[in-house]
Amino acid sequence: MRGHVLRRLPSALLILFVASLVIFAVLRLVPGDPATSLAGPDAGPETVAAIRERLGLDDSLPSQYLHWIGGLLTGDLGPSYAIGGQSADLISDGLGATVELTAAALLFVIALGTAFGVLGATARRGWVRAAVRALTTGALAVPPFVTGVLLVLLFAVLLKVLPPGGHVSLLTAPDLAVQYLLLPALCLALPSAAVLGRYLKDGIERALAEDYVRTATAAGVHPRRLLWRHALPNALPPAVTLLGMQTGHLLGGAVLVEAIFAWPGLGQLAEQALTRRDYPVVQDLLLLLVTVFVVVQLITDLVYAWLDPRIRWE
Amino acid sequence: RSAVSETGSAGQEGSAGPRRGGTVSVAINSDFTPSLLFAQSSQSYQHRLIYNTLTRYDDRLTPHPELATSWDYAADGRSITLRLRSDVTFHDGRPFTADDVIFAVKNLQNPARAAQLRSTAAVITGFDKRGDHELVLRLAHRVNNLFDLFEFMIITDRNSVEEALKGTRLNGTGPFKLTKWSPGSGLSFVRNDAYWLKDRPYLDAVEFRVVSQADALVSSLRTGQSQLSFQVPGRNLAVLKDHPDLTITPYDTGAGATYLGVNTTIAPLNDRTVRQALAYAVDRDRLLAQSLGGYGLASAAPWPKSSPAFTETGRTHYTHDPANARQLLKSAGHTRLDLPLLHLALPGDTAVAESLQYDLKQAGVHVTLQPTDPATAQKNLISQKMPALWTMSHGFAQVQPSTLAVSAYPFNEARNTSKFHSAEYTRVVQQAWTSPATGAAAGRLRQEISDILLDEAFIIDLVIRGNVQIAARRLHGVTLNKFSYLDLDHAYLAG
Amino acid sequence: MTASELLEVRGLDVEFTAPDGAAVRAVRDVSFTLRRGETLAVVGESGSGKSTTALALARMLPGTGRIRAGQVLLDGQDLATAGPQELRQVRGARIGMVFQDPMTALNPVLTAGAHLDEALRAHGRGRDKAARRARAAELLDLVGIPDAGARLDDHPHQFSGGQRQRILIAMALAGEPDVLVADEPTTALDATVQDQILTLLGDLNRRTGTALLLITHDMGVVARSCARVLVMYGGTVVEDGPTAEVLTRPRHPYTAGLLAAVPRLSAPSGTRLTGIPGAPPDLARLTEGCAFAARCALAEDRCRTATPPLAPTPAVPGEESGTVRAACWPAAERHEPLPAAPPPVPIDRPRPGAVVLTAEKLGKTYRGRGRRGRTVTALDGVSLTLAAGETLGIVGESGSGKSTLARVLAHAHPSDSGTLRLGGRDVTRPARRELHTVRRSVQMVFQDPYASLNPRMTAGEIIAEPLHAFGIGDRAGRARRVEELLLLVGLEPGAAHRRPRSFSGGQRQRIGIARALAPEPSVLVCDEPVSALDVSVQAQIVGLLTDLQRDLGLALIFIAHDLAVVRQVSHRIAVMHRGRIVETGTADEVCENPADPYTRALLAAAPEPVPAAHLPRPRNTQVPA
Amino acid sequence: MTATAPLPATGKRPRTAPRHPYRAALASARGRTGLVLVALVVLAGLLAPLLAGHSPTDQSSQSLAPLGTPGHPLGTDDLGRDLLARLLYGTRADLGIIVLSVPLGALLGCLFALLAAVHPVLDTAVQRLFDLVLAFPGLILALAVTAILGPGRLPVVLVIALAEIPAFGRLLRGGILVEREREYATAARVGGSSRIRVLTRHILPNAADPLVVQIAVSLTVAVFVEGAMSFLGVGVRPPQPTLGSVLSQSVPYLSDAPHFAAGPLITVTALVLGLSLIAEALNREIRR
Ligand SMILES: Nc1ncnc2c1ncn2[C@@H]1O[C@H](COP(=O)(O)OP(=O)(O)OP(=O)(O)O)[C@@H](O)[C@H]1O
Ligand SMILES: Nc1ncnc2c1ncn2[C@@H]1O[C@H](COP(=O)(O)OP(=O)(O)OP(=O)(O)O)[C@@H](O)[C@H]1O
Ligand SMILES: [Mg+2]
Ligand SMILES: [Mg+2]
Repeated sequence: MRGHVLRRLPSALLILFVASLVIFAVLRLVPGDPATSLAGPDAGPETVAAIRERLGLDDSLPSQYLHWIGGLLTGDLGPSYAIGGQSADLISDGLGATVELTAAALLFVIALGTAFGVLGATARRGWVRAAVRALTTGALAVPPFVTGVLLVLLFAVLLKVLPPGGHVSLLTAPDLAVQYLLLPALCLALPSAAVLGRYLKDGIERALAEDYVRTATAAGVHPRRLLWRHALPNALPPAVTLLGMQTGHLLGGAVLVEAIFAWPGLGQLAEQALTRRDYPVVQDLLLLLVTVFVVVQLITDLVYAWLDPRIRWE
Repeated sequence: RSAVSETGSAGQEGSAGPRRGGTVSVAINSDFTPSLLFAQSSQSYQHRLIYNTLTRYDDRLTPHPELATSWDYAADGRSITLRLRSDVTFHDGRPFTADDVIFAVKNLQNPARAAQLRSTAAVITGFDKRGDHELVLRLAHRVNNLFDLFEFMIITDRNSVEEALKGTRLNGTGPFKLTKWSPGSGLSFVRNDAYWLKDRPYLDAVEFRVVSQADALVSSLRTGQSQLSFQVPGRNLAVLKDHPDLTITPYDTGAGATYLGVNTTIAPLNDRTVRQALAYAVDRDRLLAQSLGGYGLASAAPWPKSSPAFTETGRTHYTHDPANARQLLKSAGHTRLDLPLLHLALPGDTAVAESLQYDLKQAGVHVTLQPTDPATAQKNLISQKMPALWTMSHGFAQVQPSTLAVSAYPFNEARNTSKFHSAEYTRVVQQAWTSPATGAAAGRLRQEISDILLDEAFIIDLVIRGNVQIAARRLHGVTLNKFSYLDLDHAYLAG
Repeated sequence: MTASELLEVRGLDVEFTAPDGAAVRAVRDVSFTLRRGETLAVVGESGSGKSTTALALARMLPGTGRIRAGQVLLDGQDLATAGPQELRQVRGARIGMVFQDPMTALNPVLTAGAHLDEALRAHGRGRDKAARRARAAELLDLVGIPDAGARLDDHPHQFSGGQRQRILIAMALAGEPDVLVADEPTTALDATVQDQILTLLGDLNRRTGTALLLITHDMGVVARSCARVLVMYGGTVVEDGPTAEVLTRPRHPYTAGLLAAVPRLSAPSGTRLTGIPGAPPDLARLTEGCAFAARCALAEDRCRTATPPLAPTPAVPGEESGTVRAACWPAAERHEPLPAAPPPVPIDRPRPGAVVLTAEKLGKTYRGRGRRGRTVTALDGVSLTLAAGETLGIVGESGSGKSTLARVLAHAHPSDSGTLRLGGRDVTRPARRELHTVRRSVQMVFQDPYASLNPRMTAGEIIAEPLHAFGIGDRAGRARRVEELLLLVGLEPGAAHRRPRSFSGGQRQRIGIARALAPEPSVLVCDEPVSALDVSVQAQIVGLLTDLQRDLGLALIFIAHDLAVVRQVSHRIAVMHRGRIVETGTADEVCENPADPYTRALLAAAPEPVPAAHLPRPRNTQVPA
Repeated sequence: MTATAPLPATGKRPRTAPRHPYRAALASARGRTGLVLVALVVLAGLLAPLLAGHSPTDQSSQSLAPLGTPGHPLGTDDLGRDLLARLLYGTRADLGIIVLSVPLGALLGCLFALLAAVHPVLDTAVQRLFDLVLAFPGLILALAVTAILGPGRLPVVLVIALAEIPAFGRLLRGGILVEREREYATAARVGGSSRIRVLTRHILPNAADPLVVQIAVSLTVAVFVEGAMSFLGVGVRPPQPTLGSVLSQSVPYLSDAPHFAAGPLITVTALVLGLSLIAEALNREIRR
């Protein structure tokens, strides 16, 4: 396993390097710059010039890039241009909230996705299958910005059982935090859960048609065990790969959901930093997301190998 | 514990009188930006909680004492003597003195601070300290918007200004101390027990909660999670109107105005007649009703009702008249124009742009919308790279009318986005800014500015928007100053 | 019904619904009984309904299958109408099943131990986990897996095919069933492993008295393992009786045909097998009458109009009457045995010519995945020669490197070492150009007729592919050539427009042969062209290859693991073992006087289909009354 | 030697030549229902100019008219535009986007996958490229692309296509790797076919099956992305309606005027349901 991780390391580093170049280049291609954003709508050229000077935007692009990377390598993510504070602090603040949200959403994805998949594939009653289909279709068809508003209307405004938005850290007050977490996590999770459910349903149906299920049936194994012990473990490995990709989507999709639920996470930070052209924050943040994705891919591979004994790391 | 009852507005209105205690949660749609501390940004609500200003305008723009107790203008208008409160300390305990005022002015003169009133601050060329609490400011020339500056200029601790600009330490003399700024989620304040105004403030604490999404903002108010907000877009206000626990209070001071900007260097918009045609083509009332939820004042001139420059004839100088617009276009030799229109790619701005597009089309002006993200739009705006038409908002009409033309970039006589220049406009603006005239004479000068603005139509004002305050019914005593600094000195939660 | 009758099937009818809605009557009116401790074989060619019958016993029909009529009585309890709960109690506990393909019948993510554990807990055998684990180890040991306790935690892919088959048997035994139904348990395995499995089943039957229902299409297996045999054709039972009787004196013409098509190890090289002409009936459009009538040489008019019942046949000399039943009108009246299968006909074939292909010290090693992957030496210094018009047979157990050799010879893979000469030219590592010309003269027929045809192309396109590649003819010319080739391999020209899916295994193999013949090669490498086929089709294909060689002067390499077939078609035989050729010689010599111990082992393991003088070693003393 | 009857012995589907699996899938009940749903949506889009009584951009002072208002069967939006017209033209715009973007993404993904099949080094490069594209958060990418290119259909199409490249590419690459090891591919090589021909004529058609299913899935995703981009203000240039933009405009009125959102929601649901039914039917048929 260590060998596997080590073998993947060079290409992972390569991705990060290329990603850093792309991020840097794309940001400079986007019109508008931090100085004009900071100057405000009524500023004159001398104000803009003064700010550019202060931020070091007059330097050549390669030197700006090297400055950024150099800072990263020495652990200094640099100051935020437009938002205020240090980029590292902003990101670590948002990271906590985003990790909570993504992790909770992931739990929802797994729980709902498994339920959708299992029920969709095996439910005897037609109406259960119809309901599952309706739910998965709805989850894919209704975009999160509508789902989110509807969830808030229902649970916060009408029923008054959950807060409409905001964030309390799980570390400070877990009981409250969970209530704040529920709606955004659900909203974020629904589309991915539907995708996972479809995938699992397919996998389970396929597995149930396999010869080894017939073998187990012939041995008199109970249908419930056929599903959980024989079919599901075979449907899981590919679903794990999907889940790995969906984690990327969850991180990315957080932009919308965090806005709707006033969730102070990385998505909001990214949007804010991008609209203000806060170069250091956007750069650090995107590179972090790429890193997370690369790591998640690696974990996915390891989990896949763990779930599927035919694959070995050596 | 329930996260709902935790923040819910539990009590009904009981005793009517002021009461100590309680926490007010304010929903804001964008976070505090420390680097914009000295510029007018879209979010300055916390300024007056942490800091004080020298004076404070009332509704008729008469200044009242804050940190300055009294003032005397020299007869030639070239200097002013300020007497300052002597019982004021900063949150860290350091006493407030004249040096802090000197620093505040000099600070605003620094271009890097991007202060809109820098031109006014720059007029102050000399400082004579007479003891710790009296100060004479010498002016390069007479200006008539000095109190705009005093309303705008927050008095910060001169020793920690760099930290303040990073958001790490905000040390002021105001009624609340900032305890924590969590970027992206909000600000927390606690009562300043040593506030110079005795027995104030009533509230124990104030929370600012960042809720960027309009719908989320609405939900936060509806559920009682927040008790106060000024940033619910007009379109979203409808659902709050009948809410039993909330009151909606529009301010008619006009914190901003939606306008249609015209680039006067692009043919045929260099022709005044064409610009006037555009001003007739737009249906301001419909815009107000449909895109802005009915909160605001349809007006062809930039002035809100509270402005000394406001006149009803100015407001209705242009009204919706497509026939007239077509007629004017025809007289200028056009039957159909195709022009781009830039707008911010935000839901509210897009609705305004769509509305304008339709109106203009009725007059034969076919515009292509260019939704643009705010940063790019800003860059185009201040580097004078706007396309033929654009729509945005401007501020500064709520204070002295002359401030508009010297501080609000769209109207700046020397350099504006419309690239409009006229010797006449420059003369009138400079005269209005520096003239000693008062009363009717001043009124005439203001009228001249209005006339030029209306006649030249390089900025076509559409709707004057005021702040709309949505507050919990039991929250009393909330006010805003002219620059939308939230003043909670006398605010209290009843019952 | 006597007390010893354990399982009685009466008038079983099974139907599938084809995707176009038509009813496929896969099993029709099947009746038989199985007593405690009895061994019964079910034989018949592919598609005759053997598996379907077996699956119907435990009500495990796949897809659209359903029992339309009939009873399956297990100790008097009718399983055809039992509820799911009852069925679950029967499955595994009373009827154990072993399925055909050991590669797919085990769950890849569960360990061997987990498989057995599942089977044990399904019927509450073993009180707790530890007890079940101990029992699982015992079972593995019972089926002859060495070091059973340690191997419980291995996953299926870590076992060989034969071992997997044993695990399946162990699973079936876990519930201590009264009946063991084994559906072609050895078809995928080579002779030596097959021998081990059959011995195991026989021992079990003897020791535990478990009744055995063994499905196969291999007559040798029947002769070796079962006391009674049931012959199926077109979904019905056509003959039923003691193995010794049926195999030596078949009553039904189909049985006789089947037996005639079985190659005998004793038959000398250069003889021809007789297949049954025609193809099996379409089960979706059966008409009245005997299903075999269309292919039967002895058919009479009534055979085509009325379905013959399965009735006792008159005794033939030397036998008690009524022990054999057959569903055949003429057989019911005939007292003399059917004419014996004609003795193998020697065919005249030209003498081999000059040497065309020489291989010297070929070596090939497969490297496993990753750095520390296992390496397999598949070819270890193999040398051989092949002359024009000659057939070189290559035999050896599974995994001995036969396919690898074929692939290297046909340039499907390069060899690692050694040299390869074609007509004197060194073609070991040809350049791209040269490779192209080499391929024109060396072609290959692949082992698996299902996998080696592109499912998306029509037969015509597949056969035309080499013509296209070698630029032979224009469009019309190619079409004509495809037609010729189809006729040459015994297919209708109309077949050109159908996709592989709509052909039978034998027909697919013919398409593969037509493809290989298209560029008019001088050498044809045939990798187990008949292993996947049943005997009657096998006879057809072998006959075809022999004819082609005679007519075209081809040099043939014929790979198989069945020595009997190889002997029949080859001039010379090479025996492979672990990547080496351990013995070569003329076909008859190798089979009659094997020099190498491995060759002898191979010969010994091959089951002889018909116990001419000596009847199959009877494992079971109970003979049907 | 024996004569061979044309009848197959394998017992699969003996009589008629097998129908192409895609056709069989579309003929199944599931496939047909899906087809009808998708066809309805497509027709609505295609016939928008005939079915809509109004221009989708004409405004009036009659804002937020309810369902069943004379002249406006689906009511009007906040700017007094006819919702039926906006729905129909919005559907049309979405269809225009997805039929461009998904095939574009599929094509590029497949090209990359083919490239990967050429050499192991290229394979690694292409794989890392896919990882890179996947690693960027989609909506951030959308914001950046639109900021660079300016608003309009092009960035929407590009963003969707970009997001689809790895989906198709990975799928096809996996398929090629599997199919390449199949016996028929070796057989084709031994039969003398060139590498290119083996890849394009033999391997591709067999590796393409999952792609067909993926197309149906991707079309759904494309509608989803369009909606999200509209919501972020980086979608198609207003006032041109799209399903996503109508929906995002309706959000402030969800509690007061729910009919505003109903039209697009129902349309998208029908499309998603239809496509997933088709995908399911194809899946089943291909698996047979
Ligand atoms: N799932 C199914 N759907 C439709 N028809 C089927 C199905 N399974 C089997 N059949 C049909 O039933 C008939 C008998 O098939 P069965 O598998 O019992 O044959 P078999 O004798 O076991 O052949 P083999 O030796 O090839 O295993 C075949 O003609 C086949 O077409
Ligand atoms: N592509 C491959 N990669 C790794 N090992 C392989 C590969 N192909 C074959 N082998 C191994 O090489 C050995 C010889 O295999 P080969 O297929 O030549 O045997 P065979 O005699 O044809 O067997 P069978 O009778 O089962 O067809 C086996 O141990 C097999 O596992
Ligand atoms: Mg079978
Ligand atoms: Mg082989």
